[in-house]
Amino acid sequence: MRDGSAHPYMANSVADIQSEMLRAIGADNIESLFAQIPENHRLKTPLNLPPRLSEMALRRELTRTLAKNETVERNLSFLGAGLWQHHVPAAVDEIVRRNEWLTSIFGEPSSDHGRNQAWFEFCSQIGELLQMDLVGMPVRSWGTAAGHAIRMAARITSRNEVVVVRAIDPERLSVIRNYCEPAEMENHIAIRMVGYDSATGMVDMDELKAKIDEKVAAVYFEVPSYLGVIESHGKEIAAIARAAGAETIVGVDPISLGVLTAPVDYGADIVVGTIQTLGVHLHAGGGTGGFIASRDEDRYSSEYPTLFISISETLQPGEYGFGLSLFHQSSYGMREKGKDWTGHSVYMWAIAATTYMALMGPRGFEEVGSLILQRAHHAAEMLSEIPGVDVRFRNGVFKEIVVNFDGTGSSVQAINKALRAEGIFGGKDLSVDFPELGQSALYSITEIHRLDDIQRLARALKKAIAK
Amino acid sequence: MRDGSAHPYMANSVADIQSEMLRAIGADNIESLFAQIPENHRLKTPLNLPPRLSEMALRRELTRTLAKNETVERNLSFLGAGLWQHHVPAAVDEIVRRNEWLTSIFGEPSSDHGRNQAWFEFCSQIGELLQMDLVGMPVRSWGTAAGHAIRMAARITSRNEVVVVRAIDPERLSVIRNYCEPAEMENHIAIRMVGYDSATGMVDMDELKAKIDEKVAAVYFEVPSYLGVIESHGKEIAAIARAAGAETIVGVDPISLGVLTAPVDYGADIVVGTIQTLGVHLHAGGGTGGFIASRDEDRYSSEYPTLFISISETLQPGEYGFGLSLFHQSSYGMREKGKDWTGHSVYMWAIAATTYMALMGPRGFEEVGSLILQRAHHAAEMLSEIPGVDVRFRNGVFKEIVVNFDGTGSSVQAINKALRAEGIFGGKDLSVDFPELGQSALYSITEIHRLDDIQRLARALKKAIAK
Amino acid sequence: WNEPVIMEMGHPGRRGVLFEAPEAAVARSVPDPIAMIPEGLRRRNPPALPEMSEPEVLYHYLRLSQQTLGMMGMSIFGTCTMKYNAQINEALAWRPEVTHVHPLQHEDTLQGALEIVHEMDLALRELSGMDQFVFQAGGGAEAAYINAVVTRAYHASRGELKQRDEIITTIQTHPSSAATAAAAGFKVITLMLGENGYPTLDSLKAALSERTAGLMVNNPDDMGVYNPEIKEWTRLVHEAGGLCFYDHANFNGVMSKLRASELGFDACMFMLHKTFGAPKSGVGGPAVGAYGCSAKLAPFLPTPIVAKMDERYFLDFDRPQSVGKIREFWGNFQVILKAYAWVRAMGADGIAQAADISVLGNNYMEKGLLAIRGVTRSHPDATSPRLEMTRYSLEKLHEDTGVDVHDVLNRMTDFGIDAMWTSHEPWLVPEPFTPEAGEMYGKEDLDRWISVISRISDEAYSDPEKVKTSPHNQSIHRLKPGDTDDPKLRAMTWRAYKKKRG
Amino acid sequence: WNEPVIMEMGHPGRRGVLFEAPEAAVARSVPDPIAMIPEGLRRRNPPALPEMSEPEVLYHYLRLSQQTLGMMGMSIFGTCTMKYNAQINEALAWRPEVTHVHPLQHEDTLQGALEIVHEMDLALRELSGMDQFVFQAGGGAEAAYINAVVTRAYHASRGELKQRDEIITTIQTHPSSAATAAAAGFKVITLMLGENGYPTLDSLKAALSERTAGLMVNNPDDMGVYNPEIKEWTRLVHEAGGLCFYDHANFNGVMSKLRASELGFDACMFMLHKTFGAPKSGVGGPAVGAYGCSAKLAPFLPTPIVAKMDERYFLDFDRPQSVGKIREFWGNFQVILKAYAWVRAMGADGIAQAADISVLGNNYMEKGLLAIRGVTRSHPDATSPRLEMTRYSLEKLHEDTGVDVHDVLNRMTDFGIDAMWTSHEPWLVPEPFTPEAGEMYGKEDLDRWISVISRISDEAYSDPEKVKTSPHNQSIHRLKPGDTDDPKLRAMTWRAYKKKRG
Repeated sequence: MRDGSAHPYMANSVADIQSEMLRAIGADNIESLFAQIPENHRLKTPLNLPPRLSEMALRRELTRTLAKNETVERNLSFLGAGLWQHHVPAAVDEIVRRNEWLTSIFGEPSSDHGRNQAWFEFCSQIGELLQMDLVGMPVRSWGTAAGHAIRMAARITSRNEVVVVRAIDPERLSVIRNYCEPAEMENHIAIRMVGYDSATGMVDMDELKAKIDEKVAAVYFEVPSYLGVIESHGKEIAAIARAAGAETIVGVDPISLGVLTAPVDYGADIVVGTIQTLGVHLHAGGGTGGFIASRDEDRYSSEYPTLFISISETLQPGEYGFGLSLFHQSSYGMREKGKDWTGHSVYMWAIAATTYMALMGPRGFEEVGSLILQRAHHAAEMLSEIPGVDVRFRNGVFKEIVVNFDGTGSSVQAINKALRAEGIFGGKDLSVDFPELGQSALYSITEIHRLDDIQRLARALKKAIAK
Repeated sequence: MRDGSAHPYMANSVADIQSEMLRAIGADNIESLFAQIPENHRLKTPLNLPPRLSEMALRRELTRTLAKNETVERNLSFLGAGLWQHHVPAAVDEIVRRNEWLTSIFGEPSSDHGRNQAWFEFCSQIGELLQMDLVGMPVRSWGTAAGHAIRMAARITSRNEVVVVRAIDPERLSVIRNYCEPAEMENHIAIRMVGYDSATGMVDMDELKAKIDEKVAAVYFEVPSYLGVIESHGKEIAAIARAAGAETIVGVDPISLGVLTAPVDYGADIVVGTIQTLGVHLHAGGGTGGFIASRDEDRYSSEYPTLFISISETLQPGEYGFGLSLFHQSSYGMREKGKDWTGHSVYMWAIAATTYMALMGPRGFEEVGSLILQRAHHAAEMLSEIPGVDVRFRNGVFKEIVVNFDGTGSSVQAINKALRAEGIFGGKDLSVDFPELGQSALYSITEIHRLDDIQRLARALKKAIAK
Repeated sequence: WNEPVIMEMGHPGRRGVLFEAPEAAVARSVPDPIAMIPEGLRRRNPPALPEMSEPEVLYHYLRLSQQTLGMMGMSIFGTCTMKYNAQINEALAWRPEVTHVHPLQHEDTLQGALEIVHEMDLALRELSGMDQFVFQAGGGAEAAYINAVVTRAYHASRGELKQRDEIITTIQTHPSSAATAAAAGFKVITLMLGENGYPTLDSLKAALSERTAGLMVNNPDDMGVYNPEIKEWTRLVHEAGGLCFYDHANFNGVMSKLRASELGFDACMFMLHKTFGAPKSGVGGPAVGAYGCSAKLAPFLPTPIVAKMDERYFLDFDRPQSVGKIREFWGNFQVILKAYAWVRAMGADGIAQAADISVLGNNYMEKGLLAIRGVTRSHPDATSPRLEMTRYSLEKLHEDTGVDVHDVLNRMTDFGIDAMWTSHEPWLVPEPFTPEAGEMYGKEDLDRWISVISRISDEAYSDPEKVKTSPHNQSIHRLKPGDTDDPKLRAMTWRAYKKKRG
Repeated sequence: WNEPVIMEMGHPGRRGVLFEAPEAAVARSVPDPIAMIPEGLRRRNPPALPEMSEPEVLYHYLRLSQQTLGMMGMSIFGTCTMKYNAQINEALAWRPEVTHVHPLQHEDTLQGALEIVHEMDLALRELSGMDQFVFQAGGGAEAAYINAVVTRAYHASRGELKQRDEIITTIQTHPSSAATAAAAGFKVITLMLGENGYPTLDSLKAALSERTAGLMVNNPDDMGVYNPEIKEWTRLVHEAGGLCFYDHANFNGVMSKLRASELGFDACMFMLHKTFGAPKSGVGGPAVGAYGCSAKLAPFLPTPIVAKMDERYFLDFDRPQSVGKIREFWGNFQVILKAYAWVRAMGADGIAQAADISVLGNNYMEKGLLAIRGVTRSHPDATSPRLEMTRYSLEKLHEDTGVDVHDVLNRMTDFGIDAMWTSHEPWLVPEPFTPEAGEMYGKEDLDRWISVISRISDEAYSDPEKVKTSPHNQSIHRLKPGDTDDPKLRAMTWRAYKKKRG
């Protein structure tokens, strides 16, 4: 860069403007404005950062660096496991990229009107998918949502244990563990794990019954489960929990809710899940986002850590607006006395998700759900025809299938390496986290996987196994 | 697609809405509304078009098709010749893509206010670069602009011959020819070509003098010329033209005007040129666009074929707005009596260009101009060091250099093929259109070509030649 | 708020874009770039452009974009076929595989682009029955000019150009046909309308002669009137030795219903930025007038043609009878891409349905509009349903209340409905207006549009001042009448404004 | 205009997205997908979502975006460091190489992303003196929680967690420090301010004990007050066996001036969506709280760490003492990318200049604001210049005129200036407000901001009703007081609204 040039991001990086401002203040130089910072607090060695780049150079450098990434657009990917490749309508991207909300901050309900309304519409549409009246503003991930929901249940019930099913994303479980304080601490929440039936992948009901007692604040399970299985004991689990005075927390992937019934129908008290599947790209993990919902009762609403947007009348008859609700109980309002904490989340994805849900409508959700069911079951059938390959838990899976390679003598790692050479990203390796499943991988099949994709995968797998 | 689904682009593609509308009209069916069209006018065979695709399928199919294009982003390109690769600030793309103006049509000055203002600012900034007061809304290309300008001159002078320099883009010349009616027609405009000096690339002044007489409506030449040369006889040419009662039309690339003087300074009456270099990408040719400008005198303004946007006061004191000016003289106002014709042009690129010029400011134009001069002359030096390679017209080029390979025994075609294998797009082959230049290619060097790019080109050329 | 003109903004020294100084080796090689410029050609006075930071420029134009109503409200501007610009098409068109491609690249590196152009050509051939399309024209008018140029070349090739110097058109054909024919050197004969709303066959016969070079006509016209004798027209023109060009600007109401070739036309033109869903950007473009013709005329088409051989696409420049170039390069590819994506997203059934819905919507609106006090229709005696538009008149309203069509246009924008189309010149119908429902908007939107006209009619009869002083809710008020055309006041640049008003 | 809630829009049968039916082979294999769902789990009642066409949805949200003022006007919201979101960063972040990448891909296919994360890590190390950064936290508060969790793990590893259950913070430290410490199981001790505007050393000493787990503090605070004894603080906390965490939420005024490690901190947190130029989206995110710490604490960091070996980048999961995951995957990569691009576009000099300009701007504004009737400053006796913000009070204005700070906020938006920040709870200063000039806006914008406050002050003293009934120019009026918190009226979904109000 030419020395002395003003910087394009800083309108006042012009010497004579600065002089004028200093004159107005009556200061000799800018340095004198830092008088509060003692000399011995100041930087010991000057900043050593890479050289400053013009936009032209920046574009070139970062475009080249990014080109070292391989994409799921140019490759055929079967990775899911918490973040899924679904079709994102272009209108969603167009909306979510609008500069207006990109750069806004909290103003007044009148100046934030459009954004607040969009957020309210997000909550409203999630509410319809879930058949629940109370939906908080999004939290940072499904695991975060589950962690908060468990803490909510602990506060509601004044109990300090929670039952969690074993067939859960190990990353999500780790997040939950970090939300439950360690044993050394006074408010420690102990986690009781419940296994799954090795044949069906569903919750081991005997173990569940044995683990639920009056110390348990909540049971947490997912439909579909991490292993793709559509858990069919929901009603029974909720009944057992209710009998023990515990809350039932269900985790769902909302893209399934055009074909799967809402968790409230089988007794869920609190529902959590992802919002990424509702129109958000992968963003290398940056698409992650979660929600918390429940019945609209004080028992629940008074324990949410999230912000809320409520519809409201305005001073003008017949007009409505939208404003924050229950703000006082958040950590912004009560500091350490607030409900857990709040802060930056993924509200931009609420904009994406509301656009997505409105575009989809009831029929869109039904069609995409049916298509995923068809594609996943068809893929399961095709892959299990490959000698040595076994697809587990085939009765009633949604979009993830557990593909076992024990019969091939190959490891998932070796197979995935061979697939990669063919431009295919194989499923997530389960062999470390779920040793009981042997050499298995979790293949995610969504509406985007066409017949020829599955055929291509099958051919590549056969070739990989033959090696 | 599922049969009977409504189409996402058509809100009324729902059967019961259509029935309701038909009921309101009192028609039995839609077919009856086509009663004006006689039966024997109707389609003889049904439409046979490729199957309809969902957005998901469309994205997949077209993404894959487009992937068969090689880009100048992943390759190193030296193609210019009328469409150049310059740095386009990201803010320009952000602005030009805004849905608001993408989908607007002519409304009222009050409802089109923002767009009209942006267009006026485009004309105003072009005016500053050119030091001219009258700038029309953009036309479809530089060649189009030149063609119209020549016709304007013919009408102004009531003469029917034009002198055009030989060192011109053959595509642009062909456009100009199509704007000058053929000899069979009453208003035929004859083109007299003037050669260039084989040593300097500049206009052959003796030939020019010989060709200009009182039949000539205008002289048209370019600075820099198609071959990159900064023509230095401008003042002299304009003086000769003026003496003969002819108009001087100059073609310019406005990105040069931070370092090159405005054509009006050496006597131009009408100035034309491209607007693509002002913040518009290549778009495989879709970035093309042109302008026409002149002094603000009736003699000129009354002959423009373009639309104009004028600033105006509104009915509210102190407020200004923007509206069409001189509309009546256009073909919209006067049909075949209008000045040539108007119609869809490239006004969206006026939005890009106005954003670009405002971002650049005077210093930006000076810097980019200097940088291009430096890079082009440096590249000329580096390439001419390669044995057998000769760079022609090295004194005073802007961003195009003529690289001659006669000494290598290779053809441009063969060299470009070898370069392509290295991910380099060599310069445009001049050997057919300019046989007098032998095996020469027109290499475009802009601010984006870094030292390492030129070094890479030089290495690849050496290798190609050695073959 | 009042957004200043950018020429008034900024501060000396501010920068919006920076460039690195060249590398040392480059600077050593060319230490003083200005010295490379011949003495007299160096810029002495820097251009008086604004000096602004990047966000200052960005937000200025973001604000201006917000001050553009367009389809942010509702806009059914007749003759322009306001249509949804699908966002997937925009997303695809802004990929680097489109933006960062040079049209002079070797064909091997352009196979994706050429494939799309060729496929679009095939789709248009199917829709029109023509044998070859070119996409070089940057709009409909330029495609009309191609027709004029091709017509010249055709007759010249037969030695008849000197003799055939007349192009026949009709008063309701778009002005660009008349204008491009004239610009190409032809004399223009314009047929006026008969009592059925289209010119009589007799008027055509009277115009035909051995001087006839061709016919340039649209059908339906922009009053929604279809000429049912058009097959007889093309027969007669051919008989006289002329060529027939079909301006398909009003294709939306007849697409999938008829083919240009089957009606006897030699050539036609489609506006991809209109009928085919690509954005038109305020009658602005970039746009594409796709020009197609029969095999007889194909040799004269501009070069290059995109062709296919052995699964490979190439640019065919080897066309000795070609007229050459009408515009540099081979067309606004991004617009072709968007139009092709539209064709694929619609399919044959979708295109047929769009025509149906457009015509249904227009007739539905007609029912509602004609019920409004002060609104009448052109050619009230021609009782067949109009196609995708209807030409109305506010003559009665104007006579009764003094409120004219421009007052109504201005007042409409107060309700978030952008100004509708009036009519091309000349106004055969007084105080004309021409909505075109199109297929995009839902019934409730059409109802809203009608109800706004109805409300404005009520206002005109009860409180005409309110309409005449509108708009009341836009960024600015009406322009002072006459300012933009008064040579002493009009200013097309800030420079001129400062001189004339400063 | 009044944009309806989307739940009221649409028409049964309309579609916004379609999907092809599956291929024949798939349909044959699974003819009835619903049959794959266990009986009781099939959806019986379709969700009551709107049924709309694609353009209906698109334009609805485009209109809502236009009804969001934000930076379309001017916004200098204190504590949030309103900063230019460079458009090049957005353009890069929406390339398929970012949007279409899965975080569980093999490292070989992620080298570009990992390189950028690693380079960002190095840049933050340089700015802070820390030894390792992680980007897993989706915001500043979550990064504070990481600190609490790491603090737990550190003391647990030494067998001291049971004993060390107290976190010390200050009343002017962001509430998220107190809240996350409490949520992690710690007891929170909050130090109040001394007369110089920061807590006294004695109050810290009184709070320290063998129960001290750590200190969580910012500096400067969000009144622009810097604690000059902070080195002594970190020394004392370490002496007591605690860890020191530096919340760098207010980094803008001190960046390039000091390093967390050199002040004695063990860990710190940067908000990439704020100080580093990535968008914050209405305190919304996606965001990144980059958490960095010394080598002593690094073993406890969440996994994975992005590391480099032999020019290859990899995800290091092999960290036995790690606390595991705070959030799934390894961070909001697109935000890291934008922040890294900002660092590269600024360079060390640019960052230093940004701090200078921010502090200059704040002091310039202070001069103007304190000259306005009714405006005072917190701690008026602390005369050193404040850093990048100043806490003001409208107590006087309120007493004199009855106009409170919320009235002023509302009125400001009428001038295209979005509401400014007041203060975190509790309001130590009555009727507080806190603008933060930042480095983006030019002097004339700052002058405009001051002049708007000045004008509102004039209005308050002359026509207070005008201020109290504002806004007058926004999409809607003020909400009815109390509606959004009244359990009988508040409704967080349309379902609830219909039940409570329908």
